[in-house]
Formats: sequence, structure tokens, C-alpha cells
Amino acid sequence: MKRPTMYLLLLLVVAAMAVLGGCASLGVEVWERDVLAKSEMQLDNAAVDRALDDHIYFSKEGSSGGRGFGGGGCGCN
Amino acid sequence: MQLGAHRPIRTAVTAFTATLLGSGTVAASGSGKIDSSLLIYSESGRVKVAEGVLDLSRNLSERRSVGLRLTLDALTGASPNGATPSNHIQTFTGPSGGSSYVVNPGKTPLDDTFSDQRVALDGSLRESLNRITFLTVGGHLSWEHDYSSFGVNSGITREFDRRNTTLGVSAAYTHDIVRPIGGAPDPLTSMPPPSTTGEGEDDGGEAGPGEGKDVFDVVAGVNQILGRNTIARLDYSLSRSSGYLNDPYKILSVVQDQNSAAPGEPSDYVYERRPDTRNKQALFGELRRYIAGSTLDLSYRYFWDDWGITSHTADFFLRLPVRGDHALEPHFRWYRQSEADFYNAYLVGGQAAPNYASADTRLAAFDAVTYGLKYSLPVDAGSRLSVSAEYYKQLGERGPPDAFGVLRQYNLFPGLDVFMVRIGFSHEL
Amino acid sequence: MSSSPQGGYAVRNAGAHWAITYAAMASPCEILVHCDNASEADEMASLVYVETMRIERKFSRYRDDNIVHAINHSDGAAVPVDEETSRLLRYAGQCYELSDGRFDITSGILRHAWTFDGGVVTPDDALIEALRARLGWQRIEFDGAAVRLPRGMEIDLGGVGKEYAADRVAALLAKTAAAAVLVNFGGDIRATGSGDGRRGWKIGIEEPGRENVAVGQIEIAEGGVATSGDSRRFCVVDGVRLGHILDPRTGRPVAGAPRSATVIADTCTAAGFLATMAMLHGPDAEAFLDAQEVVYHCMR
Amino acid sequence: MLLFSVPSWVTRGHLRFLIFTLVTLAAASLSPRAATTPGAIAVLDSLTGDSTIVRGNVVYVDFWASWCVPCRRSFPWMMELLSKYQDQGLQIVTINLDRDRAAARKFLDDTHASLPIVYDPAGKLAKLYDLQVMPTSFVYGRDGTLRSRQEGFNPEETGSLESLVRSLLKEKPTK
Repeated sequence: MKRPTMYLLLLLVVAAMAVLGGCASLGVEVWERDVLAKSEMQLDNAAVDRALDDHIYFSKEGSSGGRGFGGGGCGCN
Repeated sequence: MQLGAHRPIRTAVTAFTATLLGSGTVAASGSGKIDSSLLIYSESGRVKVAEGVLDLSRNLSERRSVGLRLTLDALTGASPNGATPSNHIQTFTGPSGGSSYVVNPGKTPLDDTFSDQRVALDGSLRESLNRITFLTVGGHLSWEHDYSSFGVNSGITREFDRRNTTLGVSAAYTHDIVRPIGGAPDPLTSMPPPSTTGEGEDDGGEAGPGEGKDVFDVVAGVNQILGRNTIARLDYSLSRSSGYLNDPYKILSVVQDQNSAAPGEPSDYVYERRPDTRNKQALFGELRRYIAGSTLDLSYRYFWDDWGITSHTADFFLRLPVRGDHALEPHFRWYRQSEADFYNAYLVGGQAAPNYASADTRLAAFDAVTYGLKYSLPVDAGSRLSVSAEYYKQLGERGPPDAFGVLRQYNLFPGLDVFMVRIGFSHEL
Repeated sequence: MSSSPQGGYAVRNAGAHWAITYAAMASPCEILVHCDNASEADEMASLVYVETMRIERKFSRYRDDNIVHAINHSDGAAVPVDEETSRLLRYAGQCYELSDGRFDITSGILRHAWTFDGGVVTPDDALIEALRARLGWQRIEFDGAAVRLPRGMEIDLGGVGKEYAADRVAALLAKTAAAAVLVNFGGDIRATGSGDGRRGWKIGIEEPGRENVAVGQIEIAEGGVATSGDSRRFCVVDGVRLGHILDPRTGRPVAGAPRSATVIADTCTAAGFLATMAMLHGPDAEAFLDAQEVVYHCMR
Repeated sequence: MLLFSVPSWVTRGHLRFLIFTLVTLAAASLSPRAATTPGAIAVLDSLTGDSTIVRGNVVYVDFWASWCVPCRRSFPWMMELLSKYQDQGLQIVTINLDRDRAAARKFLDDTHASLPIVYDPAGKLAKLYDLQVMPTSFVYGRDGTLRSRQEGFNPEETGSLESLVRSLLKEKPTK
């Protein structure tokens, strides 16, 4: 368990660095968020549904969790 | 711009009255949201649950918002107790020790003494430290008659690269107290036979002082806008549980060995025993894309822990617009998990007792699928109603390859068929 | 502002539409809606009736159980206000600024110095001066959450309330029904929902003093109409007829004002303010309205 | 995170990862703001096609889009500002960044807005002004120089913005 964990962590760190390193092709300008500002494009737009799901699967399956925070959005304010 | 002696004030009057009347969407600036949901969950022949959620969020100022969520649920029905089916009538002692229940030959033993209500309260406060940095702190409380939980959490997110990238970390600590009915049984000891139970409490029936469990979670993740229509995220989470991790109501059948008169028939029932720590990790990836009015969401989770369970979860949501502002949302989920190292469908009498053993099917290897369909529609300005139906099914192995005797006759994985209906209502304040 | 004590509303079919009528805010209230059947009309009627009564109860100066009473009897103490009251007070403050002090919700106390029953009066200059010392919006402390009136001052939202109620009721109906709506609160009118190419509402303008005789007609699809001026409420000072519109800056009725000014604007509230402003401009009423580029009708 | 002591089970790898994340978060907060663009007013000038709007006046330039919630809230305030100060020489030019012109029109209907609008669906001006937040507004003095860059719209900050406009209006017009 220990080894693969380290590799996965490394992978995540590398991915984060690649993003931060300014992959200029990724992403859009703040005024190009018309679609991303839509409520259905918010990653946490069905928070109550997902919470109910998590509760169901938590009580019926051996694994749980994993989902983090929201983000993206309209780039406003 | 001066016309004659009189100043034109009409523009200003229009603006002032628009503000006064809250016309247009000037007032709909998102001061908060109410989300409510009612779930009816029904396993065929087993547990039924009704669960209601009321979620309120409100912006206190430009920089601060609070959220409060109340969850109520009520559960009734029978649950597999972990024992194997037999050719004979089986009698089990109920959790309180003062009752017993009988299982007919060939049937999966179900404990039908379950009935529980749960109340949970979650609160959170979100504050922007500046335009791109957000701090969240929260708390959690929940009560059941044999289980209570409280927790605190905190997280920070920050946006980068013209707000295309969001990085965040959060941590949570939860302390649970289990007060099993009749006290926490001694692991891997025999279930007291029903015949010995008299009017008073037997030795296992005393309510114990409660067993504790601590959970520490950390999540780190990145959200990335990939294009004008696409957003993705990747989260890594780590969870460490320690303390009382057994399910006090789960037992294992100790069956007679292959050379006995009745191979595979239970000779005893013992309480399960799990390790007292568990380290879980997960990687979760999600991609959401807007395609000509529809929204596609794909996600995948890889989970592994030091109990030997690994799992794969793939979720697929497609939101299809229907005329007006209605939407139809098919959902498909596929899940596969491997069994825990100490999962045993049963123990064999006369063999050396393992350190840990559980016949809880949640720790067995199985596949599961969910099919769902949701329909949502606007009902008023800022309000939406949704109705959804989902079907969830677990499919597992009939039994281990070395099953013998009567154990080969029966499906040792009880399986699960669930039908769920949900009604949701959300309203922007 | 007072309503018939027994209250209640009436709903009747009036050809192409349904008419909801009741009395509120000292005026006959009539609401015309396009809808399919009586039960739908009745549902809308109870909705608008409740809302109208709510606004009247909340902002009437003649009650002792509402926020206006609490503010007027606060004896110099700050009074916390709810969000709706806050919006109205903010609007009143903006009107004060915009009108250079002509439009002032604290000027109601001047009624003690004037009687507009058509009779000849001799102004009591000492009383007028004493009252003028007790008014002026700029002396009120208002931060959006609480308002503090100096002792002896009063506010009166009567000059805003009826128009506000008409707009609110129209907005309420527009939210629940897509059909066209015409709200008429004693001549303060708001129309919504017929901007979809449908013909507008025809509204007659009465000659002052001769009710039910239309001397003009206007057609609106979407927007508000309001009239300021009341031909029956005037007094005669030194042989000059003065209407009931008082200028808080002088404490006296505005001389040379039209007998009435009717203005069409985006909302009833905006129309009401512009109409009152026109009256406050006296002989310049028409010139003022010309500069606003609005459709209007002044009677002299 | 720092609210908790580190339990023994946290491996060095976990710690390294967390420290990396925290250090990255901290480092990014220290990076300097991008400089504002010089000369953009000239572009605006040529786009509006009316140099009298710009020259000698205090010009408030606002970038907005229909889908941006704070933009909606800024419109009544801008209209109020204009009505108060236009006779003293304030001009407001709004730059709309919607791809969908119909969405922009609906926004203007909803807010009863009557402000001059430059349509920039391709975001050329937005690029030139290096926008980082929606909405963003720029205030130019009577001499045509940029005096303020306002990111986002916060009703709590409108007071200081109004006093800035007032003080700029008091400056002497230059030819």
C-alpha cells in the first residue's frame, strides 16, 4: 500500500505543478465564462443530492468519500 | 446634455424605482438559497428509509456566507446479520438480549429488530479572505439512539491563473460514540443462546459505557477550467479511522467442517472483529462538459485502504434540456470492490480462530450498478422542483470457491435491490 | 388610507377579462386580468387583496401598530427597519436629493397649517415657520438598517405607498400568470404583460371635477400611469386658487401649478414621482416634463 | 490544518504533499498584480467614434456581461452615479462582453438600463485591459489618464468610488 500511495501523490503534485507552471493553453479568460457561469456547470450544484448519495453508498458499500470542494464558476467579483 | 432649464432626471428615477421594486433581477443578487429533498429508499423485503434534508445557505455580507443543513431519517426493516443460510430453522438472540428472532430454512438470516431515527445538523461558515481565497469552517452533529457523532472541519481554497485553477485543502476531525443495544459484545465470542435469556438482562445486555471512534480526514484537490465549456477536478483524500470499528450487530456462522455429520451447518455464532484502525485513500476525478445545451458529467473514483479493499466507481450524468427550462437527467453508476482481507462468509469449527473476521457483505467483493432518471422543472421565479427515481443493485459471488456441504446449496451473498424516489425543491432567496 | 371595515373583494367577468375590485388605501381598486376561469381569477384576487392590505397596514400613517407609527413615535430614538421599509426610505431619500428638497416625506406635518376645502384661508405664518423647523429629510439619520428621527418630526409614506402597491401587485401577478394585467388603484395605474404584440390597455383621463367623463384616452401595453393633483382639494389665498401640493421649502402651496398632471413612465412609482415633481414645478410643470421626454397630460 | 497536531500515522510523504500545497498557496499570494494597460482609452475613443465623449470629461468605463451577477447589481448604481454627475462632466461607457447579443439586450431590459454600450463580443478590449475579474471598471480623469481600476462590484465600496469621481470632476479640464 505504501509504494503506490507515494507514486499517486507524486502524480498529483506533478499535475498541480504543470497547471501552476502556466500551461497557457488551459483555461479561458474571465469574460469567456458565459457557459461556466451556468448553474448546471457548477461542480457542487447538486450538493444535497450528492450528500444523500454518499449517505446511501456509505451504508451499503465498503468505500466512501473522495469528493472534494467545488470551483470554477463565473470569475465574477 | 442640459436641455433648457430642467435637468433630465428620468434615468435616475427609473433606476431608483427599479431598485425599490426589486424589478428585473436587480434584487435577485443571490442572497441565499434553500434546498430541500425527500428520499424514500426501499430494499426489496428489507430496510426502508425515509430521509429529509433541509439545506439553507445565506450570504451575510459580500464576503461571508453561512450554511445550515438539517437531516432527518427514519429506518425500519430487516438487515442481514452475517450468518449463513441453513437447512434448519435458526434462532438468534436480538441485540437487546431480551428477544430472539427465527429464520426459516434456506433463508438469508435477517435481523428484523432494526428501527432507528437519526437527526443530523451541519453548519458551515465561508469567508473570503480576499477575492480569490476562501476559508471554510464547519461543524457536524448527529444523533441516533445507539450512535452519536460530532465533527469539525476547515478548508481553504485559492484561485490561480485568471481563476482557471482552484487549489484547495481541507481537513476534518470526527468523533463518534457507539452505544450498542445490550452493550458492545466481545469480538469473536459466541452469541448468547436465546434459551438462556430470562426476564432480566443477561450478562451481555448491560448498556456499556460506549465505544469511541476517531476519524481524521484530509482532502487536497485541484479544479481546472479546461475550456469555455469544460471543467475538471482531481481530488486526493486520506482518511484515518481508529477506535471501535466493529459492527456490534454483525455475527459470523461457525460451521461444522467437511467431515462432520452436517457439513456447513452452523454450530455456533460469533461476533465479528475488525482491526481497530483503518487508513483509506481515494483519488477522485471528474469532468464536466457543456455540449450544445446539454451537460455531461463523468467521474471516476479509485479507492484503496489497508483492510485490503480496493474499489472503482464510475458515474455518468447527462443533463438534457427539455422545452422551456425543464431538464431530463439520466444517471448511470457502476461500482466494483474487492473484499477485505479478513472478510469471511463463515468460520469453520475446529480451525484456528483468525485475528480478525467479519461476514459483513459490505466488506465482501461485489459489483453494483445504479440506474436513475431525474426530471426537473422551474416552478416559480428562482425555484426548481425535481423528481427522480433510481434503482440500485448489488451482485456478489454466491460463495467462496471452497464452500462445502450445505453452504454450496445457498447464495451466501445476500444481494441487494433498492428502489429510490427523491423529490427535491430549491429556491433562490 | 383606510379600507372598508368589512373588507373583501369582488370578482366579475368583464368580457375579455376578469375584474377584481375592492377598496383600499382610500381608493377604489380595480385589477383587470386575462385568465381562463373564475377560480383562477379568484385565486389571483385573494393574492392581490392580501398584498394590498399588507402594504396598507404596514405603511399607513393612520394606524398605531406598524413601522411608520413606531418611527413617528420613537421620540428621537433609532428604530431598526426591515428590508422593505429600508428600500422605501432609501427611495424617499433619493427622491429628496433628485428633487432638490421639493419631494420630502417629512413634510406631512404642514397639513396642520392648511385646509384644502375650497375655502378662503389666511395663512398663519408663525405656524408655518414653526412647522418648517420640524421637517427636512436631511435631518434624518438613516443608514439602511435603522432610522432615527429628531423629536417632533414625522414621516408619511402616503405619497409613495399607493403607486408602490400598484407596482408590487402587478409584479406579483406577472410572476404567477403570464396573462396581461392592469392594476388601477384610484387612478394610479400599472400595466404588465401585454408587451408581446397584443394590443395595450386603453385608459381614459377624466376632467377634474367631472368624474366618469373621459376627456382623453391613452393606450399603454407596459408601464405605469399616475396623476398628481385633485381639483376638489384647494384653497383660496388673496383671491388666488392654490392646489393642495405643498412645497416643503416654503411651507406653502405651489402657485401656478396645473390642476393635475398625468404622467406615463416605466412604472407607476416613477410616474407618480414625475407627476408630483411636475406639480411642484408650478408654472414650469410642462417644461419640466418636456425635459424628461415622457408622455404626459397636464390640465390647467 | 494547523488546528490539529500531526498524528504519528502521517507519513513523510503526506507531510511533503501538504507542505507543498500550502507553500504554493502562500507563494501565489505574493505575486505582483499585472500592470494596467496604457493607451487603452485611445482605442475606446476610436471604438465609440465620438471623441467628445472622452476628452475633457471624467470617463467611467465598465466591462460587463449578462451572466455576471455582480454586474447586474452595478447597473442601478452606475445609472444613479451618471444622473448625479453627468451635468458636471461624468461620462459612463459600458463595454459588453456577451457572445450572445440577445442575452445582453435582455439584461438591459431587465435593469431598465440606458447607458452607452460598446459591444465587444470577441473580448478584444477586455484583452487589452487585461481583465482579471468580472466586472472591472476603469476611471479616467479629465486629462485622459487612468486613475482607478476597480475589480469586481461591491456595494460596500461604492462610497469611496463616488468620492473619487467627485474629486476627479473638480479637476480642471485640460485641452
